[in-house]
Amino acid sequence: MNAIIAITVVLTTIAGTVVVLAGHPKRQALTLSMFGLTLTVLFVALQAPDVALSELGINALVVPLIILLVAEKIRARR
Amino acid sequence: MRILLFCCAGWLLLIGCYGMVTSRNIIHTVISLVVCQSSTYLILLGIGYRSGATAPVYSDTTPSKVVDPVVQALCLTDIVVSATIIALFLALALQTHKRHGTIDPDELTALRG
Amino acid sequence: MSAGQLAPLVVAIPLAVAASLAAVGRWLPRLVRDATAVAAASASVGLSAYLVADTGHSRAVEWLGGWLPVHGKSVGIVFVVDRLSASLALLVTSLVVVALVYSIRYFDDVQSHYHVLVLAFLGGMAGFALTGDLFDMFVFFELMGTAAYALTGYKVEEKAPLQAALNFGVVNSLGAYLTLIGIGLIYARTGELGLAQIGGELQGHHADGLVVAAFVLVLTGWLVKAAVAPFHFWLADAHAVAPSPVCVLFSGVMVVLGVYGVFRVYVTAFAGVLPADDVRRALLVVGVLTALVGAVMCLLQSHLKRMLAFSTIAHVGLFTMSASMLSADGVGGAAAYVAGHAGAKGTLFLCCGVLLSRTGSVDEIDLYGRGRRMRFLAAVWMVAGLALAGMPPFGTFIGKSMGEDALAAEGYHWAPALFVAVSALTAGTVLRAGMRVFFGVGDVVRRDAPAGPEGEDEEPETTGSRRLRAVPATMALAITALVGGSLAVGIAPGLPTALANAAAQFLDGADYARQALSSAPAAHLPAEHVSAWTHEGVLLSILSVILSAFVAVASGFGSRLARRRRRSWQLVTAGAGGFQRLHSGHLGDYVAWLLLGVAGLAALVGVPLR
Amino acid sequence: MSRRIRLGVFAVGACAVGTMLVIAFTGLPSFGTQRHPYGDRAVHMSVHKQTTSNVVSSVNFDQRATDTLGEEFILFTAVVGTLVLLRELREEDERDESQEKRQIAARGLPSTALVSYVMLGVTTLVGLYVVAHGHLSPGGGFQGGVVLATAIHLLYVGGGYAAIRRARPVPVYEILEALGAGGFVVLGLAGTLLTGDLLANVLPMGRLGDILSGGDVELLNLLVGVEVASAFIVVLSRFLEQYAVVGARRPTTR
Repeated sequence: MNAIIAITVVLTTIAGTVVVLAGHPKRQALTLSMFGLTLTVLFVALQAPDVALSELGINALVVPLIILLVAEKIRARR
Repeated sequence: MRILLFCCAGWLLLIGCYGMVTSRNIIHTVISLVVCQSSTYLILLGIGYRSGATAPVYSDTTPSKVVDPVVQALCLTDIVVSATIIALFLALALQTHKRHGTIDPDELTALRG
Repeated sequence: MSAGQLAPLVVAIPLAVAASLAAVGRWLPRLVRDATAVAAASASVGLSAYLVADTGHSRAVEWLGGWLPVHGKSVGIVFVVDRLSASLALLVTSLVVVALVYSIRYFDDVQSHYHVLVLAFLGGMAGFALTGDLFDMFVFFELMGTAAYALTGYKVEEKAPLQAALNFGVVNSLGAYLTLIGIGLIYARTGELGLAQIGGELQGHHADGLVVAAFVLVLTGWLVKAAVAPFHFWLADAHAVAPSPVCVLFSGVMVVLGVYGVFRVYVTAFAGVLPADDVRRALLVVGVLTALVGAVMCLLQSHLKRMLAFSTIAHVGLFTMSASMLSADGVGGAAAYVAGHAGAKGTLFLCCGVLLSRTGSVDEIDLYGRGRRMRFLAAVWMVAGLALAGMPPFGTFIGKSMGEDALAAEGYHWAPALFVAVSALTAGTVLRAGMRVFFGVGDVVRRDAPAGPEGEDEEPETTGSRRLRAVPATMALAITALVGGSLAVGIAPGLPTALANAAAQFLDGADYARQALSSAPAAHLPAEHVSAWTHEGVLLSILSVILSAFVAVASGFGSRLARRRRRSWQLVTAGAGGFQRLHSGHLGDYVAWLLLGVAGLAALVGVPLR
Repeated sequence: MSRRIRLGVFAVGACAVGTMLVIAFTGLPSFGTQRHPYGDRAVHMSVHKQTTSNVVSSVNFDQRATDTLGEEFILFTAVVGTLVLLRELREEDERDESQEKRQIAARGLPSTALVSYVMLGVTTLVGLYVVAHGHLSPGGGFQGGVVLATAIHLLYVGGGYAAIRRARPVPVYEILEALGAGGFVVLGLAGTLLTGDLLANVLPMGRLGDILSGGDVELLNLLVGVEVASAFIVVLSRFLEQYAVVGARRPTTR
């Protein structure tokens, strides 16, 4: 179990770093979605299915969607 | 394992802050804030973990070893609620773009001095 | 029903009314919405007043949901109300009533969202003051934050409020996450979330890195809210642009709740593990820094609301200094100071609101002499300015005098001088602005570029966006109530004694735990008699009033003085300009300063323990 | 501050905070520790006194229900705040109706429509299941609400903006959201009236494992589900509207 947790922790950290370093908001929305997925897996590994479900719905789906909408909107206004 | 998990959480917190400090785009700032926030869940759930235990849900009434349910309760509401706060910030970013014509923090100059 | 069982209603009633207004408010006439909101806030005022009356000798304790502790251990959340927290709740709720009354003639409010936000804000602030659970504090902290961000950005048609709300929101959220990490760390060590339970587990242990880090991180969130330097940048932005009645709440109570949180958490949870001397020193340093930064920046402003915001920062520094003595005098003095300051500062903000409605500007340079006809405002402004200087018999005088006593009693003999200097500087600036605006006295400054936030037009905040011809009765009533309140705090007989005793109760962490966990009867505290009317106190206050008049004249005629001594003046202005440029409105700067502040605080608390 | 100075200040602060965190982490109990006093008490209470088999729900909606009340109102306030911030301003009221219609018509393809309608049905069912079983299995009002809100927006993929506007009268959800938050606090106040304690349990407990069991937990769960679902529907609709309608018009020059 610990090995799975360790691997997902490292993956999550990498994914989070990529989110921050990604330049454009649209690319960030996609990487944030990936980051949300790795976190979901990590939370499942940490025996927290309730939290994993929230994380999946929110940071893997809803928040990236809103970010995409806002980024598109701002691009359209330019 | 302890050091790995928590130091990774600390790294996420600081890299999120780095993102906010160097950001050239308010949306990017807000997303970096989301990364910072994720580190808090990592820390809380790491603290509540118990080796060899299952999730705190009982399929029948015989109690077995389960992980700490309290930290999970704290996290799961916070995740959902924070998403709406993030939405609030993004709404602010949208209006900022409408009024200022830019969302680059370096070019937002309404509050100097 | 016991007093304890009523305590959660202070929070629950406004929240219930907020939800109902959001549901049906769109079909109600404006008057009904106003009345409902005022009635809900007034109900909370009544309940808090009852709690103040009831908590003289013992605390009101309520285990929510009836989850009483078994053998001192519980799974529930507890509200523990002592006289100080009840008084704070009373101040919060009363100010909300004043703000709502003032807002009756304030902006177009579609679907009563404004009322909903203010009531939710009230619920968050009252909950933060009354709860005895660390994570619950965090929740209510976030609730008041969320309402506050939205209220700051309420005027979406202008540039500055949007940027300010973002700065405020992001910096506060980051502070909140650090607090949550601190809560996690302390939970890992003690396995508890209640303040009293954490205190019990930590009692007598060695203060290692984890405890220090947890303490510093938890404090960070509260200090960001308290706008203590170097976490203060967001405050000046937010207070300068939020609607004026909301500023009354921001300056009067929201920042104060941050200071309250710091001391509440230290006394109940960490007092058994971190030595008082260590924490006192750290908070005193922070307080002095904040007071100086606020006072200097205040002097440099010409935008009236931003000026008042920096004055609030300076006063938060003074409250922190006074309370950091951790003595009955110090904390009680801070409480009196807070109440007196809330009245005086609230008055000034409401005057700004009226000025904005009548002239469309809140810049002292633009408004030069344009307030000559506004007799009522002129009188109130100057009186409130003098109250800010600590003129007897205003509440600020009581607080300032008690605080100076407390600091001197601990051997900090330089502290009263700092109190005098800071209150003279901030009050002098306010008086200077008053002279310019209402009497047309002082230099006429010509400038090329508009300075300060929002050089362009500000929209008047009143209904129908017409400019007001006179001060409406509701606004005059609200302003009068605030000045009167500040005065009443000063002249109420026995108030210093009552507050000092309340502070002694607040500082007794062991008794807090006993009452919270085993509903034991309160320890009998020896009643102390305190008077603020000492010779030194009165003399120092008169001195600060005289000095503030001097500051007002000197800065009002600054350019004439500058002509005589060119060389040294240039140095001063260059230094001041550099200092001012640090307040850049840049979010990245604020985040960098926040991290540096956490590091500094950790060094202040942690290094002496090695 | 210039970019370089800002980075310098950040670097100093971040190094110090990082050091502080590492020192703090070495003081933590070992990973996977067996000592969780609060957690054990919560499990004990949930199993022996309550009839919810999901301990997390018991903590959320019963033992620490006040936290959830606060969180509910954060959600509620944030949504009201978003509505305030994205409200239509006077100058934007003059809508360009024709452009709006064109924008609406441009969306939606028949093949994706069918798939998305099927998906909509499935997702809605999943969402309802997750909400209704919150006291028994992982999930509950918070997670189920998010699923339900996402489900409705699948319509956008299939039917375009017009379809979603029909299925989603936003004011109704605004009111539902307020009622969800209000219901939570009203049920809490019922506790005050009946037992004296805010948020005390007032409903019959039922039998462990039943879908109608757990007393207040079940009802609070449903209320949270209503609130979260409507909250996200409202928020998403506002952003979608900004994107699809307001964005189609020429940018306001100011």
